[in-house]
Amino acid sequence: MPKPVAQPDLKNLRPYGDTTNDGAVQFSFTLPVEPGPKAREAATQLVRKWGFFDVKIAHMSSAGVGYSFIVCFGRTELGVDFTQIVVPELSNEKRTYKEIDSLIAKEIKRPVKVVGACTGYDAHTVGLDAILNMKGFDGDIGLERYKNFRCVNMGSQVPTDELIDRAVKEKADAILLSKIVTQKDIHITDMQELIGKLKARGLSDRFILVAGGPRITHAMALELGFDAGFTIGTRPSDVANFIYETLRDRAKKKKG
Amino acid sequence: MPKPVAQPDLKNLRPYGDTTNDGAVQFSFTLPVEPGPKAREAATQLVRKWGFFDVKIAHMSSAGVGYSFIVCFGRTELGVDFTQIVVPELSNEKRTYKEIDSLIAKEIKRPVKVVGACTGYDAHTVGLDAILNMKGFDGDIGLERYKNFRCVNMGSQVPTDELIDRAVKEKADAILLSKIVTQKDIHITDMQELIGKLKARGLSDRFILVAGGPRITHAMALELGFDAGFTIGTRPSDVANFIYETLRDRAKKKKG
Amino acid sequence: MSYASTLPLSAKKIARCRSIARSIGDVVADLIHANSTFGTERAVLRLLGFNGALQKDNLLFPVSNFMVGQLSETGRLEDGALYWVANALMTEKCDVPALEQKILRGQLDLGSLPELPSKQVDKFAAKLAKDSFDRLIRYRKQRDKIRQRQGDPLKKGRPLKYVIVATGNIFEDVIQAKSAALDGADIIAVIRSTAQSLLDYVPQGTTTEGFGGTYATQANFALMRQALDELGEKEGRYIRLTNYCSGLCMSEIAVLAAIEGLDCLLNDAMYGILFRDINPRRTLIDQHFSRLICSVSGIWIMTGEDNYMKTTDAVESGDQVLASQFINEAYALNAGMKKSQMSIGHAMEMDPFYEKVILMETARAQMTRQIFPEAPLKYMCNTKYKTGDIFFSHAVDTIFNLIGSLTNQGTILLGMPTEAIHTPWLQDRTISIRGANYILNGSLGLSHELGYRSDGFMAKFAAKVLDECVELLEKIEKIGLLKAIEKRYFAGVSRTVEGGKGATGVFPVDRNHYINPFFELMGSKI
Amino acid sequence: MSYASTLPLSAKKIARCRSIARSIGDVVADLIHANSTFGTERAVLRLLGFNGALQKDNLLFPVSNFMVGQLSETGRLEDGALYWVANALMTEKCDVPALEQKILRGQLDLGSLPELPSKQVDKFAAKLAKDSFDRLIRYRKQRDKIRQRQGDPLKKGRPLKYVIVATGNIFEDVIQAKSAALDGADIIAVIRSTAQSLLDYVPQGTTTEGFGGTYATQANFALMRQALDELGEKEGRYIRLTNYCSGLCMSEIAVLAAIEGLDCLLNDAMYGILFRDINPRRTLIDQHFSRLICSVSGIWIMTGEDNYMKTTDAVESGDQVLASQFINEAYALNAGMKKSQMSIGHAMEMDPFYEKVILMETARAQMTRQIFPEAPLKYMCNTKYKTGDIFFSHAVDTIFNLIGSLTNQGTILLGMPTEAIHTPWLQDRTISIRGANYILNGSLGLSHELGYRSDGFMAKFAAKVLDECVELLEKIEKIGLLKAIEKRYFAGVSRTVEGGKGATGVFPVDRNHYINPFFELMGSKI
Ligand code: B12
Ligand code: B12
Ligand SMILES: Cc1ncc(COP(=O)(O)O)c(C=O)c1O
Ligand SMILES: Cc1ncc(COP(=O)(O)O)c(C=O)c1O
Repeated sequence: MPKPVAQPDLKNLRPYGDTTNDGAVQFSFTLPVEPGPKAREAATQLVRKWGFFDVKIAHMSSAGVGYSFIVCFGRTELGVDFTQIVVPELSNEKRTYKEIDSLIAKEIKRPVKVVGACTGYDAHTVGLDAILNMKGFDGDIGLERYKNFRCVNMGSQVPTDELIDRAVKEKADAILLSKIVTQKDIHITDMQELIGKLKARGLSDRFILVAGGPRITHAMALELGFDAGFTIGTRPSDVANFIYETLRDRAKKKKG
Repeated sequence: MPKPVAQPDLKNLRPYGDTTNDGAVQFSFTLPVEPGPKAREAATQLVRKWGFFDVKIAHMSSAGVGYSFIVCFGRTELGVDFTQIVVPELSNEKRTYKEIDSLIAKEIKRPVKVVGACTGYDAHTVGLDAILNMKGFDGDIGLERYKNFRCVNMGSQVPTDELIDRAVKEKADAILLSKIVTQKDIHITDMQELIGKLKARGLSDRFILVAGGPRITHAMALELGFDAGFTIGTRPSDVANFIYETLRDRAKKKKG
Repeated sequence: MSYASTLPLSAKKIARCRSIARSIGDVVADLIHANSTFGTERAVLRLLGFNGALQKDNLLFPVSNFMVGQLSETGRLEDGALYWVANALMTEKCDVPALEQKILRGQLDLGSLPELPSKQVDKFAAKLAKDSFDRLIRYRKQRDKIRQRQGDPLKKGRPLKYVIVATGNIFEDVIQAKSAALDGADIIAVIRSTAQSLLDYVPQGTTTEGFGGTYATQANFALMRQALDELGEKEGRYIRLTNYCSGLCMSEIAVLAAIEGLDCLLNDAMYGILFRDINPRRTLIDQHFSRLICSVSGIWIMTGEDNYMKTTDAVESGDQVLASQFINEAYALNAGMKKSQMSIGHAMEMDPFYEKVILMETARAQMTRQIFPEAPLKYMCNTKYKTGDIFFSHAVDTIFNLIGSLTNQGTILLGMPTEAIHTPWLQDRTISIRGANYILNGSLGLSHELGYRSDGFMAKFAAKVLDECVELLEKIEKIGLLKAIEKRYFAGVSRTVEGGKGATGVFPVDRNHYINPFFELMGSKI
Repeated sequence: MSYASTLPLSAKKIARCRSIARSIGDVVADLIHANSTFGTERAVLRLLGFNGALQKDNLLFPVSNFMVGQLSETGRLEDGALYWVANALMTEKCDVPALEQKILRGQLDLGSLPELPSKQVDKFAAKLAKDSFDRLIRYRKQRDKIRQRQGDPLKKGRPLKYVIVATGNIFEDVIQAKSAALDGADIIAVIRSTAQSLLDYVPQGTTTEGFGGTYATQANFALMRQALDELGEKEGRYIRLTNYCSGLCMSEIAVLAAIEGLDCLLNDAMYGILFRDINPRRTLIDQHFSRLICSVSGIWIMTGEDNYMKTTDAVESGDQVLASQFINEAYALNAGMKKSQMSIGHAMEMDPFYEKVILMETARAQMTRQIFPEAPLKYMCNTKYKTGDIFFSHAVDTIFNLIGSLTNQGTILLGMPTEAIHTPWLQDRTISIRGANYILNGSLGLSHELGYRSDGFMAKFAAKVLDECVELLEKIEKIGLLKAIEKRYFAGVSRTVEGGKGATGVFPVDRNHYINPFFELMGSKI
């Protein structure tokens, strides 16, 4: 009787193709040389040098002016220890907008104010709008439609100083920053700018700071000094719930 | 006046995305864990461990029962020295079937005999047929239609011994071996079997040995003891020309 | 310009093709009437319950092979294996499991057992067959019930999504199959190990070593069936299972599939002959018995015409494909099969760089749809022209899925981006199924929205295929199917009546003594 | 069931839309008549030949900005920049290059130069304008000749394949553009650096640093044009070049494009207002002058309605898109533009997971085709719903290409598998173009093969969009375009007449003295 299949090796977590722990990976890349046996050999050596074996150059074709487009496959034994990976995760509590609204009414006892913007030259408002606008996202209504949220959506291309001024003026509980363009790490630069300017103005702990965008992770946002980071697929209620929980916990701390 | 773009670094040849020498690579793989922030972090660490930086997990979605499908991008500085790559290449001479036919008539002075087969359990005949059958491949007619080729196509699933017997019987100049299935490196095993059995029967230098198939390279075929290896996109005239040139050169050697 | 919901195809010509195909079938009927094969007799044994095995050469060797061996050595096989089993059960006064044990232990030789009066044996044999038949019917009903309870995606009237698993290891296959089903696959095909079709026995037990596929064994069938049933139960969506019913064990596989609750079987009247070099007579006889079993077990047969386009040019070989479809249909009708069980095969195998290739493929698919309106057509993706460019491959598959949806195919055999490279990885299937989900959902109703121009390129292209098919069938009728195969009428391959593997496993039956009551029980028209 | 080669759309309703759009255009005509802008005046200067620059803040600052600054400071701008240039040339008795030199060196202030008799100046100004205009015509003819000599892919009657390059570095852009063209692209769009549209001047020189795009400068235009001309010459296939003509320098970009031989420009009457928060009056005035220049230079304008579906749901916003298309058409007609130059924009921007999404997208594309039969429609791929799943993305693009082919779009803006991730790498474009080549070649003639059901889902879907568009246009006519924009009629965005960037660059002209003979020379209908 043959043995059933091996278990995934979580201590050395590797990709899976069709045999558990086979370490199977697909690559594609372009080399700045004409296709041919030499380029094929170069591609093979390259992928081997990256630490892969069973390297198969599945495809090589001419791409444009003197380039080779390559699709290949390889395997590796280099994995990571999955049991040692710890990432800060956002609260797993999923609440509906009604629940959040009534929890705010009961526990915070006043409407929550948020100011959102896309700063710098970022003109991508769809993500922020998805969180703030009535209509919301993915069937989940936006913060503007919550009874207990007051929202200011400053839109796109907002200078960081204007965002801070407005948050101060509105006595906002939270600032919502959206960063979509990531070229040359501009999202990080702009996130740092907000943190820096708040600090310079002595407002470091004044607001709950929330960032969002497709290349933002919670861990990275924390590292930069934000209270949370939201990425692809975020629903407005996730954000509402986070703001509610943070306000609640801060209130408790003050008391306790 | 800004400087024009950098030149590809052939001494440390790396992939190209949109900035010369940027080392940009696309990956996809599957991890045997549920998607989520932990899996995302694992994937990032994994690709970093493989030696890449600027790692972007572009996509992670649930695949099947507890797996995560990941698409990601990264960059590397690990390249290969393209100037040092040497691969045996097949003659670059491209001749038409008419040219080859008349060169054979002139220089070899007799029709050339070839015997072809897919050995082992390989039942993929399309590749071999493409080389041998009248119809040929990619608009290039097959060896059967050459005036000065006599072909025996033994088809698929041929035991190696039968192939050798037939080649001996036909007094063949060349044996054409096609290997398409590569699972568990069966193509290599079967290629080695032919070489081994020829040796055992004292026929090592008797035939021009030509192998072909999508995962066969000329270099690899040479290494295994063949005279040539042909891969994807081979046209019958490439093979005909190689056989003609080899016969011509061998004849010269004998004389010289 | 005038348009209609269908391509204009001559009903008269279609009828003509069907009538020729029937007559081609009649000729083969004689062959089947006069002969049986080792495979067919082993299938009879398996129907009776002889599915055990003995250890041999580190592999488990089926008892049915052993029994047929005993009978053939002493010339008893020409009476039919059933006859001698009935005789043995009567002389030994035991039941099937006990008899099997004795044989496995080497305590009993069917070939030399004393012979009881044939009337008595015949009667008992009839009862044995009836019991086995009833068992099959029970399996079928049980399966029907499960299908209904879990929810049959077939009822949605959309193409079913078919994918293959082929790791070589049944336990990995199970992971991959469940994953595929969860991602949205409706039919799982477990691909067999390279050249299993050439084995003259069915391997036994769960297996973990195969080349480009996993051995088809009863235990592997059972393991996979259970996994899919569990998933189907949880998801509320029935998942079909299929395997290959070709080669030297065609009808035995049908028995095992029926027992283990498979829903479909890749089964073709000529595939083994053309692509596996199996003796033509052997194949034609075995296919009939395999189809009887499928027919009564509610198993769809999926025919293999897609293969023809692998060794010929698909643009040119439309007539061969269509002719073979008519022949497969005629043979299935001979086995009493319902048209709704005939998953007639065809494929999208033209070079994607041909001009108008999308028009030609659509015309072909729509034509097939119209000619076989009741069949849950099996439509196969492009494979031959796939290269290692997985992105291009995915684009071709996307168009395939769309044509499948537009022309209402019964089952679409999803293409894999890595078709030209390896048997699918888990993610290849995920990519493929996600793409198909998009197309099937996004193009819902498209077939009711667009009409075909009645004097257009597509109309002419389809009409030409039909015309050529009539001609081809007429030629085949004249010279006979076996001669036609010899003359490379199909797939450009030539096979002779006496050549090929398994020829020695065909034997003439003694029409006075031979019994195989399953023919009648299962409604054979031969 | 009845089918036809077109969707049934009410010709009366289409005509009604056109007539409302014309009246909406007339209102804007008054605005244009009474005002000019810094941008328009700078464009006049550029037409005359003032395209040099001075070093400022480490960037090259255009002389045209400097000149408009001088004139505006002393209130002279309301007579038009041309007037004072003519005056200066006469007083200084020099030609344009010499005058430019003097200004660059700070030796001359247009704002304080003595004033000659206006009759003389007007006459000389008219001659200057005529010369500049003739120069434009010469450029155009030269371009026409090159297009013809190299072979214009437009003549094939198939959608042109449009791809973007956006490395930020013009030298890398050239590599990427040539590669794309070699792979099969017909139109290269060089994407501008983020927010260049907000710059109130056109940067100068070749540039290698941009965010998500490369600065649009005359030198960059020239470099790219030369590269594509060389490639086109070698390949025997003309490659079109396009860039963005939006933002605060709308009409100046048009001049530079005309000079440097660009073939198309992304140019929309409302894009800057809605998506860049540029002052509505500024945009509406500038767009007219930019279109006059495009019109006489044979440059296609490509309108930006695809953008509306990025901030609204595409299924619901069909009426907005269509209304805007009519408005864009009306404004282009005001600029004397031929319909064959109007590359009216739309896009495939529905969520690919919507049921029947392929039907809806096809209906929309076909509807647009029928309503603007002469326009080389610009059809944009799905972008908003793209995710990092590059394979799925490629499947969506494949369907986009097919719909583009089926509905005979003029230009298809090819989707990139990595749309949701980064501006395209070389291989992304290769993958994309290979896919499009397959579809366009494989579906050749498809639009002549299939008919649309006249009472089907698609027919109803398209009819509904048209109905809603009539309603919307009627509402806009009632309240006026500017009010409609304020009320979020387009793209769900609100902008006020006085708000937005560049408002201070709008000024009322002195109708008695103001001269801009280009309006007449270029055939303005305003
Ligand atoms: C729509 C769009 C546009 C529209 C924007 C309209 C608008 N008003 O928003 C227009 C056409 C104007 C545009 C222009 C440009 N774009 Co654009 N655009 C896109 C596109 C197609 C979709 C973005 C989108 O709307 N996604 C849908 C939303 C719902 O998703 P999301 O933004 O990720 O938001 C979710 C989460 O991230 C999160 N979230 C986001 N923000 C926030 C904030 C908070 C507080 C929280 C809690 C959560 C949160 O929640 C949201 C809901 O789940 C993307 C490609 C793509 N498919 O991603 C390119 C893309 C973002 N654009 C790009 C570029 C380069 C540009 C341009 C610079 C191109 C140019 N040179 O002209 C210009 C200039 C824009 C500028 N100055 O910023 C690049 C960015 C490359 C990079 N990685 O840096 C992309 C990736 C396209 C590409 N491949 O080149 N674009
Ligand atoms: C057609 C085909 C079949 C047909 C074969 C029909 C026939 N008579 O040939 C059928 C349907 C029978 C078949 C069956 C199987 N196949 Co198959 N098949 C293919 C397919 C789709 C195309 C191969 C092909 O014809 N290519 C076209 C020819 C022209 O290209 P080529 O072979 O590379 O030949 C060129 C060059 O390589 C070279 N060349 C080749 N041979 C020679 C010889 C010489 C001397 C020279 C000079 C040059 C040369 O020149 C040729 C012209 O340029 C490929 C997938 C793919 N797209 O590649 C799978 C593929 C090869 N098959 C595969 C498998 C696994 C099988 C099966 C084992 C599946 C199963 N379990 O049932 C079976 C069993 C086959 C067996 N016993 O060998 C796998 C192999 C995986 C691997 N890497 O090992 C593939 C890659 C599909 C997949 N992704 O799973 N298959
Ligand atoms: C009908 C049929 N049987 C069997 C097979 C599989 O091949 P094998 O003979 O290796 O089982 C195919 C392959 O497509 C087929 O179509
Ligand atoms: C008409 C038009 N102009 C310009 C742009 C580009 O944006 P930007 O304003 O950054 O130049 C677009 C983008 O799609 C557009 O459609």
